[in-house]
Amino acid sequence: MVAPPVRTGLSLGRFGAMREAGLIVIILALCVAMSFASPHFATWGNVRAMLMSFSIEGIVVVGMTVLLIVGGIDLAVGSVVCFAMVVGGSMFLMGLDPWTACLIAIGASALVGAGMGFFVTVVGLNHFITSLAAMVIVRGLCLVITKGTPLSLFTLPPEFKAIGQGEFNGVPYVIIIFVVIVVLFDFLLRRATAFRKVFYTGSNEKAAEYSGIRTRQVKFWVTVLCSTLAGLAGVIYMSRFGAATPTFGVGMELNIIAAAVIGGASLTGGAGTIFGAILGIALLSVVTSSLILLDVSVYWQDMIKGCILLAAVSIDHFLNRRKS
Amino acid sequence: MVAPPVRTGLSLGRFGAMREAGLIVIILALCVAMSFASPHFATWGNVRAMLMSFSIEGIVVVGMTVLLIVGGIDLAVGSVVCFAMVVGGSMFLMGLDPWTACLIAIGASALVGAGMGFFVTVVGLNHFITSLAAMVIVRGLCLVITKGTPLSLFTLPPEFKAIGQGEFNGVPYVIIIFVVIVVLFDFLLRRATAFRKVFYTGSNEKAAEYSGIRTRQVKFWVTVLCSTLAGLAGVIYMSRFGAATPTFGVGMELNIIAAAVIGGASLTGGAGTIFGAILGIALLSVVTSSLILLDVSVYWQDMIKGCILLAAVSIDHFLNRRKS
Amino acid sequence: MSGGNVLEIRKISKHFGAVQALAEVDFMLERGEIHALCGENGAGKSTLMNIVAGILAPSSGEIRLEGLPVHIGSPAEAQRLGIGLVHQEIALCKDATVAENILMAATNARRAPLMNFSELNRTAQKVMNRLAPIPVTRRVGALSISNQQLVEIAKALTLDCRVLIFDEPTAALTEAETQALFCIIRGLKQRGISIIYISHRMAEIFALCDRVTVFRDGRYVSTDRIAEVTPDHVVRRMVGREITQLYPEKLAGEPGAPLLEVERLSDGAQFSDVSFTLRRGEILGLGGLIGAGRTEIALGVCGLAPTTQGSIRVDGQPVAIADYTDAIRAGIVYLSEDRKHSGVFLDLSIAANVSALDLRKLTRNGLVDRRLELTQAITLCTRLGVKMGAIGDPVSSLSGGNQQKVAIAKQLSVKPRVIIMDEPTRGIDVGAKSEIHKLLRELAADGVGIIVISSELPELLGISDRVIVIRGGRIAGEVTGAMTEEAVIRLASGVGGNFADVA
Amino acid sequence: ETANPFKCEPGEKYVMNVMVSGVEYWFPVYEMFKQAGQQFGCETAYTGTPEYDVNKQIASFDQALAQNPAGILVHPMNSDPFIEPINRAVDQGTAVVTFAADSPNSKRVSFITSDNLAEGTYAADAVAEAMGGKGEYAVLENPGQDNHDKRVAAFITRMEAKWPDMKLVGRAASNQDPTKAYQAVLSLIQANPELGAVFMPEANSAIGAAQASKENGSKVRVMLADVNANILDMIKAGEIFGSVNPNQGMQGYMGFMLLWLANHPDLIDPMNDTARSGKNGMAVPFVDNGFSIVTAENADDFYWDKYLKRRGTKGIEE
Ligand SMILES: Nc1ncnc2c1ncn2[C@@H]1O[C@H](COP(=O)(O)OP(=O)(O)OP(=O)(O)O)[C@@H](O)[C@H]1O
Ligand SMILES: Nc1ncnc2c1ncn2[C@@H]1O[C@H](COP(=O)(O)OP(=O)(O)OP(=O)(O)O)[C@@H](O)[C@H]1O
Ligand SMILES: [Mg+2]
Ligand SMILES: [Mg+2]
Repeated sequence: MVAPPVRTGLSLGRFGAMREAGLIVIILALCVAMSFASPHFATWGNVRAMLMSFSIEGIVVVGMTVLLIVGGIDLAVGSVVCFAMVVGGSMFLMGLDPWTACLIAIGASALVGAGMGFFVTVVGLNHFITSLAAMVIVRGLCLVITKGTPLSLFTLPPEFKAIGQGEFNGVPYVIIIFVVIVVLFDFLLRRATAFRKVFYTGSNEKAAEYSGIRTRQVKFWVTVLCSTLAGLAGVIYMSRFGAATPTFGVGMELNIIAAAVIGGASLTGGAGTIFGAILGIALLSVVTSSLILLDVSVYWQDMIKGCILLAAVSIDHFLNRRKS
Repeated sequence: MVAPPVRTGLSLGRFGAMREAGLIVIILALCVAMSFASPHFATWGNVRAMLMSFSIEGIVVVGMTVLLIVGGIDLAVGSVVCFAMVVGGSMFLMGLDPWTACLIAIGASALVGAGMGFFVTVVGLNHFITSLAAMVIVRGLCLVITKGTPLSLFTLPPEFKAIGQGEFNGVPYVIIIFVVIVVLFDFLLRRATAFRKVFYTGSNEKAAEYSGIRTRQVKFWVTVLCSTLAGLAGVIYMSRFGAATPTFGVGMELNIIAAAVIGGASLTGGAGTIFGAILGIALLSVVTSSLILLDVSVYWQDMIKGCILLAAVSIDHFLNRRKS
Repeated sequence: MSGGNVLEIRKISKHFGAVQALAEVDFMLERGEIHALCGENGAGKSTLMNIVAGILAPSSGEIRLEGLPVHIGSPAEAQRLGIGLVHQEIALCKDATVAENILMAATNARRAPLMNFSELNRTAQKVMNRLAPIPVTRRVGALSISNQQLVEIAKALTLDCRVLIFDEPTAALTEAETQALFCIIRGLKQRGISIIYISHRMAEIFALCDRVTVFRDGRYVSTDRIAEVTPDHVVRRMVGREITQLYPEKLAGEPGAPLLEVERLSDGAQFSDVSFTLRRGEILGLGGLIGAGRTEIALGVCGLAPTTQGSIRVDGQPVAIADYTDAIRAGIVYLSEDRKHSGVFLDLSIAANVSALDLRKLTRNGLVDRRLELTQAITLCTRLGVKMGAIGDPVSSLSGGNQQKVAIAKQLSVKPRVIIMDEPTRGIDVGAKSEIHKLLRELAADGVGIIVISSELPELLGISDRVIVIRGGRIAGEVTGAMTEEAVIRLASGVGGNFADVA
Repeated sequence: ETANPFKCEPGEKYVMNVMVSGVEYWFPVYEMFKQAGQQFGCETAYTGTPEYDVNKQIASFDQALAQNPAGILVHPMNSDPFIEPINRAVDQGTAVVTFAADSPNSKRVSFITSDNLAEGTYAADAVAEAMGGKGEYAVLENPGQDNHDKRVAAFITRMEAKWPDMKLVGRAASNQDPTKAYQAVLSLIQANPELGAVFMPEANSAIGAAQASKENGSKVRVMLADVNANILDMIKAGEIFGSVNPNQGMQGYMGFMLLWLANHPDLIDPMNDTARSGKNGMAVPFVDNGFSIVTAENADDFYWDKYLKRRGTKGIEE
């Protein structure tokens, strides 16, 4: 009598799966169209290029999605990515070995998240304004640390650079790390008790409190998680580019949030999946690559990109509405 | 028995007044401190510079606040401001008289708003993703129209340039227009029947609908209003700068939204005042100006600015919490 | 033939996906009558009313108003046609004042470009006072749930209606407000307005209504004159079987040892100096008028609201309760009276709702054991008779009463030592209600201490072993033994012996 | 004997004003601006807004102006928006010189820059020569920023005019973002496996472009304008082909001179109509500060930190 739950016991269960189905169809349709339009599209080189281009951002998307589910938002991710690069880079230049430097950088990013978490949960500000202030402050810190000049990390040892630039059997480490994180968090978000509390808190904070969930703690730790993942992305970028630029990641936050929202995360909390969010960033990336591949005029690229985005989201919305 | 409405019958009545009181105190405190710290602060030249720096943006803030109250958000305002400049400018260069050109530009901006309104109310997308797509599309349109080069509108007639550059008894017209719009919309938002519906829709869309309010229409027109005001700001910028740059207003949206949120607008709708939002943008402006005036190292400016912002918002929050 | 009918509903069907909420139901409303609509939770009552009020579109069927077929596409159209609805779920603008909420429809219809707040407040206060003297300049968000319910009713009274629908208006009201409401409804009837009245309280229906229609499982069952049927009769039609005993047997012997001892508890505002003892195995009732502070006391005991003074002992041991998690650890759980805002997670699945209170029990190696979760949810939901599509469906797809059952299931999932239930059977049908009562009694027999806060006096007296009455945030007295409604009302309203035990 | 006329009055102050004031391009400019000021015994100050926002830059310009400096060396983010502020400054007696970007329709007294067209042209020649005059190339752009657009346009024009066998196969907007540049170059390489060079008019994109090139066998020559420590390291390591770098020091030094001269027109007595027309006889309309070509050989001379250490100053902080 009772239908078996699909994939998860969460309300999003079957519906969630459908959401993603819509996006998958759209992305596949785009890819097929592109394969006909450009002979270069369906090559391993190009697929690899597209994967590479969004895999580090994808790590940030994971954190943002969890934060959106709890009802928060983080405008500071771009700054934190940069902060991690800059802190890691300058630690390394001060003589630390790169691994320790990176750990410190990720730790510093987590601290930024803890600071935001403090203002949100203890002082009681909202995530938007807190993270906006953090965005400005952290970007300022990057300027202070670098004195405005990019740090050249040319001397990073090759075994460290390998993380961002190397491959394992032809598959870049970056992609491996990305896939591991996505699979891990997708699993945890669907199954782990701790992450279940994230859904409860985001869906109805008051009801969560009335269920004995310490919602402030949940929000705090999710805020920290988001910044920590941004920090991780930052050190991977550092390894990839062998540099730390104080202006890196400006404007990244909107792209990240857009990806999560396209993938079904709700800005009011309580809904969202990692898998969907990753499809969201993949969509954005495929569109960008396609326009370049088709050699569309730079003046028209933005416009067409925006239109495709709007069309994709509308179609996705339409497909989901029909099914539900 | 029934308490007389304070200032207004606004639900937020007295509480609203208090919110703003907190901000006013903070801004005044900053100003007094600055007058002691720098002899240049309390000069008409500096005050004029500060007022000028936020008065045109202030017009955009008005529209954004109304949109936030209805529960929406518009990430495209920066692009629309630029769009109005570019459309007005190219119409003028095509031979139209500048007034007609501006009317067309404002009309075009309103059309952008109508387009977004369509996707929100008819297709059913949310404001965030719709306006994000619009931001990209409209920016793209600006590039397409200008082919990437700024339009030089040096030949604009002086009586038109006077709007943006002229003065009336020593007070720039820009400031006069700004004050008129702010006062008008503040009044309307508190007293006009049509704008009360905006509050109701934003506070609880279902409840408003059950009362016979056509909430979709309300949301549609508020979206149009926000874009129209952005368009108006755009043509004033055009008159002020005598130019139309395709990259103008990039990143403006966050500043605008931040101002409204500092001023008490809620991202979930149902709360906000024009007066508060204007205080918000004034605060941001005073902080920026002060740092420049105090000759604070550029490396430190962003950081200090962010910290002051965070402190101000926290104090404001604290004052309001104690009073309420 | 249909001359006397204001509203005729013919063969209306409605399905949500696979769920058939209504199957070709008919319903006739005569001019100037008060027509009761009865049925179990999930029978389709609210769905039909939402269709009539333009909120939902029917899948098929026809609606006639004054004999003419009408299409009701939106609430605005319904209002133009003179159909008003008091919603089962409170839908108010929390950020606006009471006055603005009451007159929202009028504001919407106004031609004048500017608001006239003083007139608005005056008019609204007049309407409000007919029900209860709630100051109309207050923000709705600052009102308790029961006061919000009154505002919701007042709102409907301002509409210029031919047909006025009340969907469980009294679920959160006490006797006094209920009586005030009945006066108003009878007055409306005198003015020729036709009324549909939905309630699970048989006493109300038989006191107020002229005719009664029963739905079962989305189907029309019968329509009768009230004078020609008995409550048992109606219940049998609704449930399809006999409900022999409305309330379970009370505690036979003496209650056990003290379980929860509350001493001189105050919160500095809503209540003060509250002391009482709950014993093992007993069901303690908390009575009082709206706004007496019963909810606040419960919140204070559970650590959901701060207290300034007092101590709490469980099993004789003092416990420090700083937040609700501490309370749960100490074995105390609380069922909120405000289902929508603090009771359920509307967007999450039924299963996830049921397991929210104690995830630890379902956790294996840090992961939620979904088989266990489903078994638990299905067991409890079946026991409480939740009518649902699938256990994975969101709670928002349930009828009001079924949502309440899910909220109760959540409380029962943890095997607590003390259960505090605030308006537990709000909106729950007769059959399920007696099932819940039975369950509570069984829990009590197992040694659990239970506190029930209820505004429905018969229920309070029927289920409790003794009743403490709260007035103005203080304990006004205790009613034990052969408890009468009169005794409780006297204490609650402060008429007669103050602070005296009424035996 | 006459007193040395090349001296400032007490309180004579010269200000430099820029947008995105935290980035290093401006620092060498201000370093020499400051040096010239010190040699003349003038006060100097570095002002601007950390944001990339014309409105904010104008606000900072206005604020600087409110303090009545003797002159402002400004990099106007967009040309025409600065007409009114510059004119207001000139009318109040503050001389204005633009650098690196101009506001030609304003009353600014001089404009000093490296020639963006020459930079683009040189870059094109260097790339084409290295490729033997034959092959495919692409450009990354930042549409809307005037000096960047000029460099790109000049680069392409030169290729078309002088190197007919060089084929433009792709244009993409990277908007000074390393990640966008990275993605763009990866895609360009996929679409055009024979891609031999990519040009971009600024340094930020180069980090991403060079990485993309490196991951694909370093066959793509990365050519850019401007330098920073990271770019220099990559040039030295051969990961970046080269860069054209404006002579920032001359921009600052000559910028100061132009301002100072404009403030002291009484020092000269030219044979023209300046006395009658009331024009400023000291006005020099245009100065080209030239540019350098940075390659592996000379890269060491362009490190800002080494330069600062060598000079022993505190950079923009004084
Ligand atoms: N949005 C929805 N999606 C899916 N199913 C729904 C939805 N709304 C109602 N239903 C289903 O329709 C049926 C009828 O619900 P309805 O709310 O009309 O019941 P009701 O008679 O008012 O019950 P109650 O006494 O509990 O209020 C229920 O089985 C419910 O699960
Ligand atoms: N959120 C709130 N903000 C301000 N006052 C409140 C709030 N909630 C309740 N009150 C007030 O607190 C008092 C007690 O309210 P409440 O209705 O909860 O008591 P109660 O005895 O539980 O009544 P009920 O029978 O409705 O459950 C009332 O005066 C009410 O208006
Ligand atoms: Mg119902
Ligand atoms: Mg209560």
